[in-house]
Amino acid sequence: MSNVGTAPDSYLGAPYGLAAWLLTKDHKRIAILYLISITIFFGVGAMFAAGIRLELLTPKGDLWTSDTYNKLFTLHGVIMIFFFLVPSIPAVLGNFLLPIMIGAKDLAFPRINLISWYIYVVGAVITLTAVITGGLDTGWTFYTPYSSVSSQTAVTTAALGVFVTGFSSILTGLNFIVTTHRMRAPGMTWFRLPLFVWAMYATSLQMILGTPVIAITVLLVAAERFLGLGFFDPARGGDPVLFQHLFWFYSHPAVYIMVLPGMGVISELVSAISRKQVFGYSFVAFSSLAIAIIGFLVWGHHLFVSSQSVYAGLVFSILTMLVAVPSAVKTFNWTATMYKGAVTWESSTYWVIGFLGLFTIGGLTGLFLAAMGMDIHLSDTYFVIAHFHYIMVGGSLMAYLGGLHFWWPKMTGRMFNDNLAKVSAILVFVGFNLTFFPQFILGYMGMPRRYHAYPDEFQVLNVLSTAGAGVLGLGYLLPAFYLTYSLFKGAKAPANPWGAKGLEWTVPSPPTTFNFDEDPIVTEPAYNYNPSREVHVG
Amino acid sequence: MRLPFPLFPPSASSVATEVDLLYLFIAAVSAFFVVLVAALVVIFAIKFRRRHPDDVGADIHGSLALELTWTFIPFVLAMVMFFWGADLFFRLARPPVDSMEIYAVGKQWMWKVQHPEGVREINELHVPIGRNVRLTMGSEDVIHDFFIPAFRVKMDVVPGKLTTLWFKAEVPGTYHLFCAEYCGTNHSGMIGSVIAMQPQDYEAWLAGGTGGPAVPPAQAGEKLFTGPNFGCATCHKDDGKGPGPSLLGVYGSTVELTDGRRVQADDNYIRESIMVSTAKVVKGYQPIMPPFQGLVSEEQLMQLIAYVKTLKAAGVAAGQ
Amino acid sequence: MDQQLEASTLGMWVFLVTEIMFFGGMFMAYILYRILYPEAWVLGSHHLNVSLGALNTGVLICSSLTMALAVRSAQVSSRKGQIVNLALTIVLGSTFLVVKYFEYKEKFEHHLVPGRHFDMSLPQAAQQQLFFSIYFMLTGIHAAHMIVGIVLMFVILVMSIRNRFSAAYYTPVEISGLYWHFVDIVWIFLFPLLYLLGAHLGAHGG
Amino acid sequence: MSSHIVTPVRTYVVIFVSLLVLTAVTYLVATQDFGAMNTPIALAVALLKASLVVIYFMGVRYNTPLTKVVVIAGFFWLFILFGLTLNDYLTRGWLGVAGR
Repeated sequence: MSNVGTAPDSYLGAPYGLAAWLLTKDHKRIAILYLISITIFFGVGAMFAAGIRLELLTPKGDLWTSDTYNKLFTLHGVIMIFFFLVPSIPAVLGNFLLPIMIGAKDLAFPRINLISWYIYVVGAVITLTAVITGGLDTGWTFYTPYSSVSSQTAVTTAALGVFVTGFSSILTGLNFIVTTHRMRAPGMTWFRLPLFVWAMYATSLQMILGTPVIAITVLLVAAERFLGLGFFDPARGGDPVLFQHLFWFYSHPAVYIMVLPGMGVISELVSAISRKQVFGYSFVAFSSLAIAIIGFLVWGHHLFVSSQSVYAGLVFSILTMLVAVPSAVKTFNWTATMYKGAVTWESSTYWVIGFLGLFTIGGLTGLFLAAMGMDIHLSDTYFVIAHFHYIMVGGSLMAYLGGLHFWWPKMTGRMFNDNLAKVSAILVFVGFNLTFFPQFILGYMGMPRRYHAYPDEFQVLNVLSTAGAGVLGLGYLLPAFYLTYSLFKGAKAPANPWGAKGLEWTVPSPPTTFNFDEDPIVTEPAYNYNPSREVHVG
Repeated sequence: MRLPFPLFPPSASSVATEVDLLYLFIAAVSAFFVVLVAALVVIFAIKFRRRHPDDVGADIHGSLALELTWTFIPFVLAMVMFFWGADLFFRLARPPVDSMEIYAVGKQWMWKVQHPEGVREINELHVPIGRNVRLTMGSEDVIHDFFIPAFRVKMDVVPGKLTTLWFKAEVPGTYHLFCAEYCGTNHSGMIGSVIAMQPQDYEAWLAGGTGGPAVPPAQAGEKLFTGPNFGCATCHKDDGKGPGPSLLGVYGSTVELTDGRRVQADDNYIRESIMVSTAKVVKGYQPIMPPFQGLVSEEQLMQLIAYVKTLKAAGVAAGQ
Repeated sequence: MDQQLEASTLGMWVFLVTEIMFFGGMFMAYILYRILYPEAWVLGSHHLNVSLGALNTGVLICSSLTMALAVRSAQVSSRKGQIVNLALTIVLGSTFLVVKYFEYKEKFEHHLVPGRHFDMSLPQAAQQQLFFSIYFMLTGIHAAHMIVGIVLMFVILVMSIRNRFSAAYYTPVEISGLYWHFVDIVWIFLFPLLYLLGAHLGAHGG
Repeated sequence: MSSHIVTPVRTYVVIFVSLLVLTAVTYLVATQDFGAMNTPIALAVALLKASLVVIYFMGVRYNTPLTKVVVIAGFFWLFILFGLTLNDYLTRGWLGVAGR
């Protein structure tokens, strides 16, 4: 990448060399380190997904053995969640943009930022060790007593990997929170912050409050398995349902950890493509916090058929219904932002429209699962699989790709081929719907998740799904080519190629090592596309 | 036009249409909002497209009235779904009192079923239509889940406790039985069929008897109770003068414990009192019963419980 | 410097919140099983050595005092005060671990360590084993935190000896102090919750 | 926080002595039978001790309001974890479904 830097003091410029990158404390370089590592893990996770979809082409489990298949879906889940989705937007785009967006030279703790990347790598290596030394077949949910007593695979090692990676997430969250509180430029009041920063802040809250609980929970599983202590195993007096409570206390908020950053990206993009204020700025900002907080109160909706008390089920069900409201508010505000905008038809718009479509379907299908009587039939079926892929892949991943394209010129100093980006967005949108929409029907038909073989009548829909996955795969592969190509042959990017607002567009592309030559002073609200008619704030 | 695949599973129980109705309601609401958002986004993107590179959007910051509207409407709809779903849940979770009771045990990777008359079957469940059936389920190893899509019922089978599920089959036929909670290597092989039959066919099937004389679970339980292996009856004498309390009429009653707590003597209480015998000791008795965890199999346990349940009827008959 | 101190302090507090949640998962298991098996909990608790637990509580409170005084010494630029108090903190922290070692050793000898060697002849053995699982997990993780704390104190001590801290800059002393006090607080809860349950019911194994 | 407020040694010693006294109190209280109140009393004393450490030794008293919010949020989330989990276990059987 050494030939990319434009300005002599660009962060991509000197010092070159591996050591300079691996020991960097520059948040932008660390973002690139993360970008490279999570892209590798996305590739690994996607290969596992391909293995799953190929097996499901036929009803008989004839491609892999059951054991291999179980390892495929487990590792697909573990890798995509802990090593791709959770770090994706925060660690790449958040790391790169958060300090610039608030007018700071770096994060509050640059060294801790680098350490968190190393922790991520160590956790990843431990988990990959588990893959090699016996694999993992517990499902990403690690349900006890299967994981702690019954499974013959490398559960302890994998649990340790997840445990270690958790600290990377915690340190990132901690860094973002302190940075947002303490490093804002003069004049950058809370209500002048770009909505991406609000979303990152809300995400960070969930990271620091939820991640420690999953860390201790997997540690307890490892101790039960490895040291013979008893916590969840009924034969040792434990209660397996307690594991589910502790697990989902993190893992439900984790869904918001994955999607809130995506919402932040979309807020930025929808404003930039429309060249207009985000409609209802404070409602969008506070709905992020509302989602972060209420998101912690709903985990029991994963336990409606687990023998949890009916009363608890009612409480969790109504709280889950409540968390749908701020998500709806956001969706309507994004839509309204485009009203009377000056909407471009560059590739960003495709990603935004794709996100809005998929996220809306994903969010609304959550209502089926939140309604208790309905969830009895749907839980643990393909309906659930389809629902959370719509949120986490249709939502988060679409937003991640949209964001990556939007800020690519800023990060690399190069322009990519916008037409190919449009093709990629369309392929992803079509392929995604073809892959996952049939799974809603499969789920209602009663096809349980994690099934290696299935009854014949489910085959047509499964074939459709696998075909869709092929299209989806193409859509994901395409950017790898034209984005890499742009690094070498792309046109040099101007400071503000999209004509967007925000501090990051006031600095050169790529930015200099210290972001700003002189500390910026902020005098206007975010997204101020109509400065002449600005209402003075504060 | 005929689709090459069905959209709904067979609808063969009393609750299936109710579940489908709620499904259709939420699906209709969802479809409406998806179409609304998609149409608005596309229309706005076309109608308000950028005509000149320097164009900017109109100076609109928001509208409190709109925000309140689109907070309030989703809230109301969500609450409708909550109450509807909760109401349905209660009907699905509360077994009617007149249910016939079938015992099911899940283990890696099979279902073992025993009928009240004692007939056993594996990976199959024969039930009469038009009757409420209650399954009492236990697991010998890990968590399983008993799922019959055609009946729209599902319940986890959790080791260390008993769970229940009920349904009333209405249409004769053979339906899928799935294990819906991941339970290890051969999880997708832990499947079977539920065969709903006309009552007279069911009786004929029961009488047809596969594999030896059928002993009803309660009778088997009585044998275990009085037999020498566990020796329950040496302490739990009917007159209550043994070291353990009499079990006549215990099932379904409220029991006072040594620490003053009062608990309902249901299936899980009896289960716990056998397995972890000293966890909940009846007031007035010493915690001297040995724990049977690891000694009693899940099936024997269910037979013992079935026997203790009959003691209730005998007690009432004798006492009054 | 003030702003940097403030950011670091805030960062440490946020980290301590994650520590609260981390221990929270184990406390959740403790609470639930205590509610489910109250008698086993009392029985298990009676196997713990209250005198040693109380001694360790005292030791940790002393170490918190010396830690607070070490921070204060840095604030008033007293190098000697820092060195003396940090050394005392290390000594007290190590004392805690030594006492803990003897407690663990006793549990091993009495077959109270969960697993194959656990004494299954005890009343409510399975549930008592659960108690000891949680006991070892909670105190074990706490002891691990103590070890990290002691290592941290060594680093700070070396920096103090090299005269790195003064009223103008003492951030590392301050934030490691926060950590040390937090570990102390965890023990303040562990002591009554594990050792003193049902002490009034008499007959605790000394 | 314009300049550091240096707490007098005397304050630290007073807090230290109070902590030791409270430890003795916990122990003495635990040996007496207060029925169901033993645990709440023990927890209240532990909470008091922890508060003394947090407020004086850890200096929250002199810290920014933000720090106070952070501390309170930590305990609040702990309460969510405990509260909603127990909301399952302690309400089993409330609504007339056996065992649930």
